[in-house]
Parts: sequence; structure tokens; C-alpha cells
Amino acid sequence: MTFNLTLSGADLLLLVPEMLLTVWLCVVLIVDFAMPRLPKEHLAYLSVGGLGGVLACLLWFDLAGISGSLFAHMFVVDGLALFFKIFVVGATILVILASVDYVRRFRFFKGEYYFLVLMSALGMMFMASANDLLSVFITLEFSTFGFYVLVAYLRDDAASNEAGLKFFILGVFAAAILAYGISLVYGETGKLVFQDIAAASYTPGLVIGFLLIFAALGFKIGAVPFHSWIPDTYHGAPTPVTAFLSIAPKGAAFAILIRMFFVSLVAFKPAWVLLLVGASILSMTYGNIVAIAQRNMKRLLAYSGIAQIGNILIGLAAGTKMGGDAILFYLLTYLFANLGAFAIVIAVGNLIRSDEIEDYSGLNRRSPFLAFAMLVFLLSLAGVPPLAGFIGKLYIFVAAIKEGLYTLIIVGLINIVISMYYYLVIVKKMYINEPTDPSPLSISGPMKAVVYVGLAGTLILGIYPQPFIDWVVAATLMFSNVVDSTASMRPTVPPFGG
Amino acid sequence: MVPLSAYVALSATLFATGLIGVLIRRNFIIVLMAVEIMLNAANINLVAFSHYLESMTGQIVALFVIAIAGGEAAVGLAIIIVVFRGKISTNVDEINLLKW
Amino acid sequence: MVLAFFAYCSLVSIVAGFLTVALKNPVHCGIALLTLLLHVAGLFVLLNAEFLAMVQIIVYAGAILVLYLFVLMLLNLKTDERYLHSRFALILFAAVAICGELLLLIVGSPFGGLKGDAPTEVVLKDGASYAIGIKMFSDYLLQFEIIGVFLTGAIVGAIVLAKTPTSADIDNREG
Amino acid sequence: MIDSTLLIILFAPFAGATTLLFVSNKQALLVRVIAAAAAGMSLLTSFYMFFAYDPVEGGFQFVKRFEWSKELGIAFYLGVDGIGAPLVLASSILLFAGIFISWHIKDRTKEFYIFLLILAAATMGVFMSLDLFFLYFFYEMSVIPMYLLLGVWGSHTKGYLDMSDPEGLKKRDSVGFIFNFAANSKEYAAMKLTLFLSVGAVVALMGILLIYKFSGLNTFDILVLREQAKFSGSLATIIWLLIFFGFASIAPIWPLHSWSPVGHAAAPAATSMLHAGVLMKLGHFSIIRIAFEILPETTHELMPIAAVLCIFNIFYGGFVAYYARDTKYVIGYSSSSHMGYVFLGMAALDYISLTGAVLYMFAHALATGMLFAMAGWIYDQTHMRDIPSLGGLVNRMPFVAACFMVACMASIGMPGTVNFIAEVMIIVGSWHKYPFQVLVAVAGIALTMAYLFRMMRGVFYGPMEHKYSHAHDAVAPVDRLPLLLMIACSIAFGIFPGHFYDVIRSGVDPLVTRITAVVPLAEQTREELGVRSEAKVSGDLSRSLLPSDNPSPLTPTRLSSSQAHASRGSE
Amino acid sequence: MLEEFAFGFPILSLLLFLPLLGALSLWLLDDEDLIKNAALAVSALELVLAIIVLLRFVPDSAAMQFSERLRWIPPLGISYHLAVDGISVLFVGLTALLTTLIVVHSCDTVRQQIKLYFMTLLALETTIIGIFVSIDLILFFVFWELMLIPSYFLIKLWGGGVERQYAALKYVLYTLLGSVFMLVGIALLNLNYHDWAVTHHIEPSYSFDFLELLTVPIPRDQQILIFWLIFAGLAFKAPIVPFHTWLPDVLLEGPIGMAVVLAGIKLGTYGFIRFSLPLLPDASKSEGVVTIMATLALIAIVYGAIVALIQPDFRRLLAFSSISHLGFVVLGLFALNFQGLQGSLLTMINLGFSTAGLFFMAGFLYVRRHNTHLSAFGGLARQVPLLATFLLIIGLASIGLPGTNGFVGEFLILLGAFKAHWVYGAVAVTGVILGAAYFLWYYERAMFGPLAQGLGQAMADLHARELFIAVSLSIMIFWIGLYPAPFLRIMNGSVQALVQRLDHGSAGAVQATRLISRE
Repeated sequence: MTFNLTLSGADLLLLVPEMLLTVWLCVVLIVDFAMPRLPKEHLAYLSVGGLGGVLACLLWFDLAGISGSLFAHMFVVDGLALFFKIFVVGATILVILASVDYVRRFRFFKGEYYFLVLMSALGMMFMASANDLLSVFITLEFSTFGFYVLVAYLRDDAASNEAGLKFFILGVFAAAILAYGISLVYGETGKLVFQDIAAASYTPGLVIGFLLIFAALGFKIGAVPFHSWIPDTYHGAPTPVTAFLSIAPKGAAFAILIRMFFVSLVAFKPAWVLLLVGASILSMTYGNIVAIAQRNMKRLLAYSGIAQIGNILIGLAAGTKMGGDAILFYLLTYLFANLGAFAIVIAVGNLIRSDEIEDYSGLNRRSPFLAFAMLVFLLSLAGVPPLAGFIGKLYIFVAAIKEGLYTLIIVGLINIVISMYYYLVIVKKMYINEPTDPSPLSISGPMKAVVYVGLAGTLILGIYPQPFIDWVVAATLMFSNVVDSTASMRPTVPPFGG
Repeated sequence: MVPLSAYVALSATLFATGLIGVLIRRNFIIVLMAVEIMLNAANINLVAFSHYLESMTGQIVALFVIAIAGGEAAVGLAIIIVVFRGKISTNVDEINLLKW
Repeated sequence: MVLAFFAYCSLVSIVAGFLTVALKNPVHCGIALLTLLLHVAGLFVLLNAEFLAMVQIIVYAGAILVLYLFVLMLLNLKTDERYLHSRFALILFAAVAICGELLLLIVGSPFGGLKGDAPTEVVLKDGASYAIGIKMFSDYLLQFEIIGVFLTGAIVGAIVLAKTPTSADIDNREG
Repeated sequence: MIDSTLLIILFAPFAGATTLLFVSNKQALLVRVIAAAAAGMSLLTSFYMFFAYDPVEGGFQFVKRFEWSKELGIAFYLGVDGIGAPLVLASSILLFAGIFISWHIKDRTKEFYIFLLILAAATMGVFMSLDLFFLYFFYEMSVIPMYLLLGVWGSHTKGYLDMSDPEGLKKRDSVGFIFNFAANSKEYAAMKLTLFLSVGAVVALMGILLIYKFSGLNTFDILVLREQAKFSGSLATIIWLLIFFGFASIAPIWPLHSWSPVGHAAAPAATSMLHAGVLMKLGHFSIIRIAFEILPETTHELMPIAAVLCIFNIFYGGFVAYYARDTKYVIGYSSSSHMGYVFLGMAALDYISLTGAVLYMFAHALATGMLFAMAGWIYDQTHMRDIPSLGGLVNRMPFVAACFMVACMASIGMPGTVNFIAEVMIIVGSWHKYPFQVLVAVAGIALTMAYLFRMMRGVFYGPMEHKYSHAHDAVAPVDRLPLLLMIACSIAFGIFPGHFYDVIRSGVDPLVTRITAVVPLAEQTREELGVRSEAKVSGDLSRSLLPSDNPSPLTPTRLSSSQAHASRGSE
Repeated sequence: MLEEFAFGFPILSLLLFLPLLGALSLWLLDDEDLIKNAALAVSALELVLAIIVLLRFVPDSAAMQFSERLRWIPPLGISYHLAVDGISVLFVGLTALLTTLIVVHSCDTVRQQIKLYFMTLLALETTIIGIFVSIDLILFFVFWELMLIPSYFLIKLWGGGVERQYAALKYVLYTLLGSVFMLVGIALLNLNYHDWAVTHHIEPSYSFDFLELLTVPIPRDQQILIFWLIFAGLAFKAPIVPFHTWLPDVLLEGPIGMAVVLAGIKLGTYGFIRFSLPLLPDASKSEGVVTIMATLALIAIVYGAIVALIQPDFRRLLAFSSISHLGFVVLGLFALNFQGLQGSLLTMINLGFSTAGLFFMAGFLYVRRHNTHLSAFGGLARQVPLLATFLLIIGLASIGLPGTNGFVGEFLILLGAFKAHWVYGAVAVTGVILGAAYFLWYYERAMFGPLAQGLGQAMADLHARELFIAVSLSIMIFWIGLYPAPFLRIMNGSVQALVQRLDHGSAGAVQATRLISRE
């Protein structure tokens, strides 16, 4: 029992983005307290500025190829971690910009809103770096608690409260399951770091442990059958929070899932591929079919989000480096398209105080820009070229077909058509129907910026994705030796076999 | 000497109890309590493994679980208070503004 | 002796756990949960984790559970007439089935993880607190710090949600 | 500059669409001029491309290749062969005409032109893609503009179900009705079209992905796949079926056709033109480009499926067109019927028939384009598509009536139009393999004639209702230009199809050789492809036919019996 | 591109496109009189050209003359090949003459859209000349189809009847229905040429050129198939009896000019003698074909005559008489001997004068009464003696009175028919008798007897233009009737060659030509 912690300057450098953000969120909180007369949107720009610094730092890491691990490999900074950190920080910046108008609706605690958003972002950045189960548990809860509060942020709104409560109950339930799963894995292996676990043999305890961990992460990403909180929470939460919730935590959770499946469980690939195939098929089909019946934009996007998660799971089920690449790329396309769509929902919600699809009637006449942007985002989600979503879906399918997951691809393709239908229903409302109130709509500067970023991302990723593909390929480089397509050729091990 | 499997069995029983409690009870606070039972089950496991595997990691994880539980309880109860102010109810069935 | 103490603690824990889930009055449930937490602390002692046992009693039983009871009092909850979830029978059946299998599989599992660097005698030499401290502030320092930030955030979050806003908090200057 | 011809053709409309984004909707004329300029640019370059295409050299020309994604094996790879070139030309002609046909659209002009330009550019993109990925990319890209164009600017058959004949018979009781149920809403039509096409597209995508996987080459490059990909029997069958039915649904082949006439009917004129004119050809083209190129053996084996289905196409489409009461339905079903000829030409897998099929695609694009343009004009003037309710319009619009006549003639395959050449080729080429289908096809021509004349009579002749007395002829140059352009192309290529034929043939020959393993007949003289073997034959004949010293070849005079015997023996 | 001008000057092309150019130049004119004169000038020039061709034509030769050949669509073997031989050259002259007469007649009778009318008429002339001078089958088919368009408009726009729309559509539809099958037949000929070349490893290529198609043998079964396919096209156009129903409608509803063209210029039967018989000799002389064709011909003769007998309307009567006469022509063709063929050919020409002449007469009557129904006439002979006289002359020619042209033709046909089978001849003779009956009966009722109601002094006799038409036709009638030798000499060579080819069948003939061309 000796104390053996040594941290050099180079080690600390790896922690700089997180530290910077931690300091910054304290600054935001203090500024909020210290200057009560400061207009609150300045806090938003302050937050964005800080996040910009973090983003710059992360990009520098990525370009300079700075990587390493700390604390007995429990905190790693590698391409994957950097990718997801950039992803999360980027999403956070966009969400904060999109929130500026919405926050005016809150009656109190406007400043704390930004603090909590930054807090969640910090948690998700740690998630991206988490390389052991304890870190997974802590960072997961860290990032989620911020959302508990944010979802219930509209204190006078019963729907928001209810959404917060449901999210919370299911969240802590998932946390308990996660904790129990971790305990079982720990019992079977004596280790928590992913790489160490990989050496473990195959026992029922381990299987159940990982199943429970997967269930908890499934809650996080909202894959069927762990999706039940998604529609209500999305519906009830303040729309910017919904936007945030629909993207950033998913990305961060996939960082963990990728590490877990590709590092720890690589030996059991045939078993978990089946599990993921099942989850993917259920998610896609359920999400898309239920989405058809939705009348509320946020609920529709919630169900479509479930379906999109199903699509992403295809990449995970492929279980190859290429599958990983595809997940990363898909998440990028999803970031721009989904956030863009939510930005429009926020904007329209701010203007007409409604999220019902019916109220989007004739949006094209009221604001051609909003309608066009929404069209682009929805079509990207549906996977129509030349938009990003198409490339994302294709990438995923290519990765999956290389592994011979035909059933999954067929289901995925059918689902594309189903999703096309309900997205087009919205398009129809916007473009074909006549507005009940023809007054024109216009949106504020920050919101416009978000929409433009979304449009630019959706188009660039669709038309010239190669730089981004290069990026994601580089980001998952460490898996190229761990997981290759030959892994699927190993003899199948039954999941509960003796 | 108590065998490890006894601890595991105890923990599993408690976990199952908590799980069933979460699933069947209507009262949010009791649901939260059931979650606490599940967390405790996990803690028993962790500490028992820590002891039998001669590693401190389990205990540390258990400690973090307690900390997390504390933080979440604070937030969760705050949420329940907010909801209670609005609806005068803490029952799952009655919180149904949003259809499931 | 050890066995008897284990048997006592585990049996009481199970009964208390059952009662927590089964009792109608939330306050009674809270008391049952308290019992459970205390006996789990006893088990921790049995496992040479006295620091954790103290934390269990002080933080869990002392702080968290009191918080629960406080909220129960605050909300003045009455005993439920129908205390089960509307779809409980179905769920119960499924849950029991799943839990039963879970139990069997877990108990049958070897749990022969790799031995660590803290055998009992070493822990006993310096005390569990010392051992935890060494570990906590070397390998698990980062997690510890994260928890620190987390708890700060949790406080802010709880305040944001639960605090009755004063006029200073209500900020309508921007419309 | 290397050769950026195809880039100009492809990106001029995209550039136009992008420019339009920044133009206010209030400056309607500017919007139109920009759209027309973009389309005109594309058109001129297409003409240059088409005539600069060197049929002697053959193969893919104007090739442009940019690496796009190494990981996925995708390159932005453009090039046209003898099959793609005419279709690119057809697209740009129809786009240019469509811009002018839509000149009078008032509602959201800018958006209309943006979507129209994107639609046309996407179809051109398919015709020039040499990469499976981009082929699919552009293919799928063309679907959504269709949805909006139909949904927003389309037209309903208002109260179609309640209208009655002059005889007092309810429309819903007429035979045509059973084929048109629930089709009176443009939203319905748009959605149906989009979903059908999407289903077809994903089926085809499945096939493409299977090709990608089982070729094991990690590339979507059609030329590489063509040379190197080998597929085992049953796998090839599956892929072929996926590709065929996936793409045939847009063509549309018979049981999968039902979206098409509905869509045609609902669409605004320019969209119908592009839809019937080129969008449907995407199906045939993609089948040729993918199934024929990459799976030649399977194509040889399975193409009879198309030969069977095309009978239904021709007859079913023809009969429904005959009974339809709605101008656009008639044209729509006629398109559906005529696509059967293309399938027949493709199914026969003969040099001539496949050339005819490609030529027919071009010809049909022009003919149907004209018909839809004028149906659109009539609808704009009368707000009526119901044939029995119309009549006597020739008095109001003689120019349109005359053009309509020409268009009908072209559609029937009247000699002098390029359709005729195409029909002859299909008939000549397919007879050996499918004599029955050929007979069906020619009966279909008569059927076409019947319904088109019937429509023409119903619309332009007979008594005119007073309420149509305000209808105008196409007088302004912008209105006449598109019609005259299409007529001019149709007739010019009909009378001088030489270059056209050579171009197509240069694309078809290697393909059919691969599939049927039969060497093209004039292979020996291919280097003099423009002249081919006829030169010698006709040389001989010209000598033998001089009137002064040679008797008629009818007279078997100077033949001694021994010579006759000898030659008969040698036979 | 141009491969040969056998004549040194593309006279056939000029002949072919002169009316079209004339039509286009009419477009530039505005003045009505000028238009009429210009149209007249064009048609007269055309007639002059046609006469030059006839004069320069080497008689008693079977060769294709004035040949012009231009590759059009080389890969498919489609060429722009024009030539005339003894079979077709007379039709060219006939067409030019009739068009000129129609123009003369139309100068008075057409009142509306004069410019368009003459343009259409001249365009029609181009297409008809095209049919006669085309040696390439596709070119032939092109003109065959194109002819429908001006016809359609002529009937529809300038027809006299109320049902003219219907009649126009019926005509076009029926003809087109037939021609698409003909197209298949043509395609099959082409294919056969190709296949033969492939199996013999000789310069494989496609060709639609009549002369080249003659050089390959065709299996008999295929010949029969092709025969019936081509038959479909020709029978509708001719029209042979079961396919004739459009004819009375069109002749009744359409303008006189169109009626003259359709009744006077026998495109359908020309098709038989031009293409079917020489290309498909084995099919043509096969028993089934001959029997069916002859039977149809006989049915046409008798049926047409009987129906004509009871027609009260002159133009309807003429329509059925035309059907009846066509029966003779077909009978002559399928007698398959020299006399029959020559008679048919001559009769086809004759009908251009007699039946067409009768339609002109009907036109004259129509101008006067706006009706050709019997009830409108009676006792005309006294009122309009000139008209009555010429009507009688032409009518007798149509009956086939010795001394008129009709006699020569019908006589030769009957001779041929008897030679083929006595039954054919016997039945055909009844047609002659009935023919005399229906015409004379009608003539008697219309021209003699009491003056019809309302038929007062308003009725004028033939004026100059009409007289010109009537006299021209009469001259031709008597010329052929009294001195047919020049015409027969023109035909002789070609008909002789045709008969020989029929005797040898396609295989035998082919060997010869191939050997020749290979030397």
C-alpha cells in the first residue's frame, strides 16, 4: 500500500480541455451571481466563448495527434475520445446558441441554465475519455443529472415536470442496473479497465454483468426495449434541452459502447452481434412505425430518434473498424440534421408557441428559409442524397454488408421507406398545405447561425464527406488491430453455454 | 468463514427485490427507495468481491456509488417536490399528462 | 460467530428490503429501508470495510434517508389505497421469472476474478481507511474530483428546482 | 482544361438552382431568366457533347474522375457512352423546354425552378455516372424534387368522381374508373410516387450493396466491377432480380407501374415532361448500366422476364389509356405502355433491338414531352383535363392543335419522326426471339393511335363550350419555343439518324457482345463504322442496276442450268 | 453520300419534292388567285416532269430506271432509293395528271382555307409520288404513312359531310392498323436478308432495299407469314372486301379531291404487284393464298356490284363500284399469269381515269345541287347535256365498253382469270354485267325522266374548267381504249420479269442474281 501518483506536465496537458471547461463553468456561475444585471444572453455568449476555447484546444489535440492515458489507463485521450469530445462540445455550442431565445421564457434561474448545460457537457467529455467501468458509471451519472434538472426546468409547466420525473426515475433505475452490472463484472474479472476485462473468460456472471451494463447504456441511447422514457421526456422538456438530449448523450454513450464492445468483448463478438441485431431491428421498426402516428413534432423527432439509434446500432452490430467509422460518421450527420431540425422546432415554437405538426402548415409561405432548412434536415434524416444522412446510412450499410448482416440491412432499407413517409408528411404540411395564419415569421441571429451551421454541415457531409471520413477513420485507428472482419469467423460461443 | 456465494446470493435477492419494487410500485418515492435497495445490492457485491479478490477497487466503487446516490437523491427529491407542487400526487398512474 | 452475524444481517436485510417494497405507508417504507441500510453496514464490517460501513451509516442512513423522510413529511403523503402499479400482475410475473433466473445464474457463477494487491492482512495492518485513501488519491483521483464537481452541480440543480424563488431570482428584465 | 463538358452539363442546373436561392421571389422574370440560362447552358453543352462524341472510338468518353472516398471505394466518376449520351441530351432538351413551358407559373416561381433544375440535373447525373454509388446517389436525389413539384404545383382532377359523361353515365361507372380510383388528389399521387420509387430504390440499393460485397473489390466503380466481378449462379440471380425490379419500378414495368400515371396526372406540365420523358428512363438505363454490364450471363438468362411483362405493359397501359377520360391519364398510361417497347427491345438482347430501345427512350422523351407540354397548356387555359368536357379548342388554339397532332404522330411512330426509326429497330431486332411480343407491340401501336386520336378529337374538335372562349393559343415566342424545339429535334433526328445510330451502336455493341457472346455482325469492318459493310454491297448493286445494260434483277435470265445447279449445291 | 444518278439528273427527286416545295412556297403567298394559279402551275410543272419521265422511259425493259440512291440510315440498310420501272412509272404520270385536274377542279369548289387546302393537296401529291417511286421498303413505308396526314386533314377540314370527322379518323385508324403489321412484314424481309447473309457468311448487313431483298431466297413458310402481314397493310388501304368499310364513308364525307385520289390511285394493289408478288413469289403462288385472294376478289366484285346497284346516292354507288373494280384488279393479280397481271396493272391505271372521272362528275353534280343523292336529280340530260354526255362516256369506260380503256383492262383480266381457273372467270363476268346494270340504271334515273323538283334553270352546264377536266379524261379513255400499245409496251418488260420470277420462285431467281453480281 504505497502512494504512487505521479503527474507530469505532459500528463496534465491531457486534462486541459476538461479543466478549462470546469473553470469556465464556475466562471459562468460566478458571473451570474456576481452580476445579476447582466443580460442573460451574454452568459450564453460567455459559455459559447469558453466552449470555443475548449473546442480549439481539442482540435489542436486532434491535429497534433496528442494522445495518452492517465490514472492507470482509466482516463484516455485518443482519437475516439477526441472525436466524441469535439462532437459533444460542438453540439453544446449549437444548443446554447439555439437556447438564447428560448431561455427568455424561463421565469427564473436563467443563468443556471447555462451552467447546467456546461455541466452536462463536461460530464459527457469525461464519458468520451472513460476507459473503465467506474468512470463509465460516474461520468454517465454526472452527465445525466444535469439533464434531470434541465428536463424539469420549466417549473411551471406540468409536462416538463412530469418529463423530468419520468426521466429521473428511469435514469436512476438504469444507474442502479449499471452499478449492479459493474459489480458482477468486477467480481468475475477483478478489474474495471476495458483492456483488462478483455482477458476474462466466459462466465454467466460476466454475461449478465455486461447485459445489465448494455441495458443501462441502452437506456441512455434510447434503444428499444429501453426507450420508454424518450417520447415523454422529449415532449415535455424545454425544446433546446430536448435537442441537446437527443444528440450529445447519445454520442457520448456510443463512445462507451464502442470501447466496451470493441475492446472488452471482442472475443464474444458472435454473441453480442445477435443482441445488437435484435436491438437494432426493434429500434428501427418500432421507432419508425410509431412515428407515423405522431401529431407533435417533438414526439415525432423522438421516435425518429429511436429509429436513428437503431440505424447506428447496425454499425455496432457489424463489429468492425469500419462499423465504428460508420457510427462516428453517422453521428456527425445526425448531429447536424437532428440539431438543425430541433433548431427549427425551437424557432417555430418560440414564434408560434406550438410544436404540433399541424401548426407547421404552410410554413413555406410564412418563412421560406425555415421551411427549406427543415426540408433539408428532414430529408437528411430520411437519408436522401445529396444530404449527409444518405452518406451516413450508406456507410453503415456498407459496413454491415461486409459482415453479411443481410437481415439487418433489409430491415434498415425497409425502414428508410417508412421514415420517408412520415418525414414527407411534414414536408407536405410545410409546402402544400395553406397556413391558417399567413403572417411571415423571422428568426433571431443566433438561431440563424445554428440553422446555417446545420445546413452547411448537412450539405458538406453529403457532397464532400471525404475529409470527415478520413477523420473518423483516423479516430478509430486503435481498433484496426483489435477488431477485424475475421473476428466474425470465429466459432460461435453460445451466450449462456456451459 | 462465510462463502462468497452467500454474499452474492444475498445481493442478488436484494437486487431482485428492488427491481420488482421499481416495477410494481406506484409511489415515486417508494420507487426511489427500491432503487436505493438495488444500489445497496450492488454495494454488497462490490465490497464482498473486494474482500475476496483482495483488491480495494470494489470498496472505492462502492464509495462512489454512495456518493452518486446521494447526489441523485437530492436532485430526484427536488424534482418530486416540483411535481408535487403542481399535481399533489406522487403516483406513477396519475402522472399521465404525456401518454406513455 | 461470523456466520451467525452474517446470517442475522443478511436475513434482516432481506426482510427489510421486502418490507420497503411491500409496505403501504411510505414512512414505514423509509424506516424499513433504514433498517436495511444499517444491516448492510454490518455486512460491510464483516467484510473488513469499516470505512465504508461508517460512510454507509453517516451518508446513506444519516443523510440520504433523512432526506427521504423529510420529503415524505414535507409532502405529507398518506397511505396509498391501491399501492401497486396498475399493470403490476403482468410485470410482477415477468420480473419474478427474470429475477429467478438471474439469481440462479449469478449464484452459480464462479466469480474468480484476478487477485488484487490488497490482501486482508495488508488491509488490516494499516486499516481499511488508509488503504482506501491511498487508492482514492492515487489511481482514482480523477473520479474523486469528478464527484466533487458532480456534487456541486447537484446542489445547484436541486436548488434550481426546489427553491421557492425570491424576487431577486425572478428575472424579467429581458422580457 | 481537360474535358469538363460533362461537369458543365451536370452542374449548370445546380449552379442555376444555387443562384436562384439568392434571388427574391418577387423578381419573377429574373428567376426565369436565370433558370433558362442555366438550362440553356446545359443544353448547348449537351449538344456539343453529343456531336463531339466519337462513335468510332466508342466506349466512355468525356471521362472525369475524382477520388471521393477511398475507404468506401467511391469515386466521382463521370463519363458517357453511346447509351448515356443520347439520354443526357434528352434530359437537357426537356429541361430547357420545361423551363419555358413553366414560364407562367406564378406561385413560388423560385422554388419551382430550383426543384425543377435539381430534378433534371439529378437525372443527367444518373446518365453520366460510372460509379454505382453516384448512380444511386443521383437516382435517389431525383425523387424528392418530384414529390414537391407534384405536391405543391400539381393539379387535382377536381370532382372527378362526380363528373358524368354526355350520356349521363357517372365517371365512376366507366371502365376507366377502376384503374384510377382515389387518384384525384395530388398529395396522394405525390406520396404514392415517392414511396414507390423509394421502395424501388432501396431494393436496388440492396442489389448494389450485394454487388459491392461479393465482388470483394471494395469499389463501386462500374468499369472495374464489369471487368473483374464474378458472382456465383444463385447469388447473381438474386442480385439481378433486386437490381432489375428495383429499377424497373421506376421504368415502370407492369405490376409496379401504378404510381406512374397517377403521378403524371397530378404533376405540373414541366414535371410530367421530365418525369415521363427522362425520369422513367432512369430505370431502363440503370438496368442496362448495372445489370447488363456487371451481370451479363444472368441478364442473358433472366431477361425473358421483361419480355413477358412487357406484353402486359403494352396492352394494359394501352387499354387503360383508351378508357381514361383525363388527358394526362391518357398520356401517362400511354407512356407506361410505350415503356413496354423499351423493355421488349432490351429483352431481345440483340444489337439492333437494344439500339432501338435506347433510341426509343430518346424518341419517347421528346414525344411524351410534347404531349404533356400541351396537355399542361390546355389545362392552364381551361382548368379542365376531362376529355368529354373539352372540345373544339382548335378554334382557340390552332398552333397548339397542330403541335399536338405532330406530337401524336411522333408518339405513334409516324415515319419522319425519330420514334419510327426506333420502332423499326425494336421490331427488327426482337422478332427472332419474341415474335409474339412483336405482334403485340405493333397492335399496341394501333392502340396508341386509337387513344391518341380519340383524345385529340375530344379535345380539339367537336363543339366547343362557351366557357372556353377565353382560352389562348401559344402565341408568345417563349410559349412556342419549347414546342418547336422538341418538334425540331424529333423530326431532325428522325430524318438524319445516322450519327445518332452510330453513337448508340457504339455503346450497345460491346454490351451485347458481352451478354450474348455473339460477335457483332459488322465486326470485321468496325474501323470504318460510319460506312460499314454496306458500301461494298451497294457498290455491287449500283453496277448491276444500271438501267441501260442490266436487266431487272427480277429476270433470272443469263443463268444456265448447270450454274444454277452448282450454286444450289454450294448452299 | 449520293451514290448514283442513273439519269444524270435527279429527276425523280425533283418529281418527288416539287409539289412539297410548291406547297411550302404557297405558304408565302397571300392572294387567293395567286395561290390558285401557283398551285396550278406547280401541278402542271409536275405533270410536265412526269411526262418527260414517261417519254424518256425505255419501254419493254424490266430494269429500274432513273435510279437514285442515297444512304440514309446505313447501319439498318435504309436508303433513299428512288427508281421507276414499267410497273410504277405509269402511276407517277397518273398521279400528276389527277392532281392537276383536282387543282383545276378545286379552284372553283373550295371556298375556305384555300391556301391550306392547296398546300395539303400538294403535300399529298408528294407522298403519293413517293409511294410509287420508292424502291426502299422503309422509304415506301414512310410515304405510305405520311400520306395519312394530308389525307386526314383533307377529309376532316374540307369534307362535305357532317360525319367527316368520324370518316377521317376511321380512315386513318384502319389504314394505320394495317400498316403496323405491314411494318412487321417489312422488318421480317429485312431480317431474312440479314440471316441469309449470316448463314452464308457474306457481308452480313441489313437492307430494306427492294432490289437487294430480291437477291436472297426466303423460306416458303416465312414467305407466307410475311405475305399475310403485308397483306394486312395493303388490304386496308386497297381496300379488299372485309376491310373496306372505311371507304364509303370517306368517299362520301370527304372532299371530291380526296375521293378522286382514293378511288383513282390504287395504292393497295400497287403494293401487291410492286412488293408482295416479286418478293414473295412462292407465297403468292401457293394454293392457299391464291384461293383466298381470288375468293376475296370475287366476293368484292359481286358484293360491290350488288350493293352499288341499290345505292341511291351517286358517291356511295361509286364507292361500291370502286370496291367491285378493285376486285377485278386483285383477281387479275392472283391469276398470276401475264395477261392477268398486265390487265390488272392497266385496270389500275384505267380506274384513275374512269372511277376518278366519275368522282369528278359527282363533284360537278355536287357543286350544282350540294347533294349527290338520286332524289336531287332527274331529267338532267336536257338541262345539262354536256355533263350528261361526259358522264356517259366515263361511265361506259368504267363499265368496260369496247373502245374505252376499261374494256382493254377488264378483257385482259378476264382472260387471265379464265386461264387460271374457269370459275374465277365465270364469276367475274357476272361482275361486268352487274357493273353495267348499276351504272346504266342510275344514269337513266338521274339523266332522263321527269325533271326533279327544284331543279330549274339554276342548273348550269359545264363551264370551261370542268370541261377541261372532262375532256382530258375522255382523251385518255379513248387513247387507251383505242391504242393501248404504248402503255402496254411500257409495262411489258416488268410484267414479263415478274411472271418469270413467279415461275421460278425466290430461291431459283436468287442464285442467278447473286452469281451475276459477284462476277
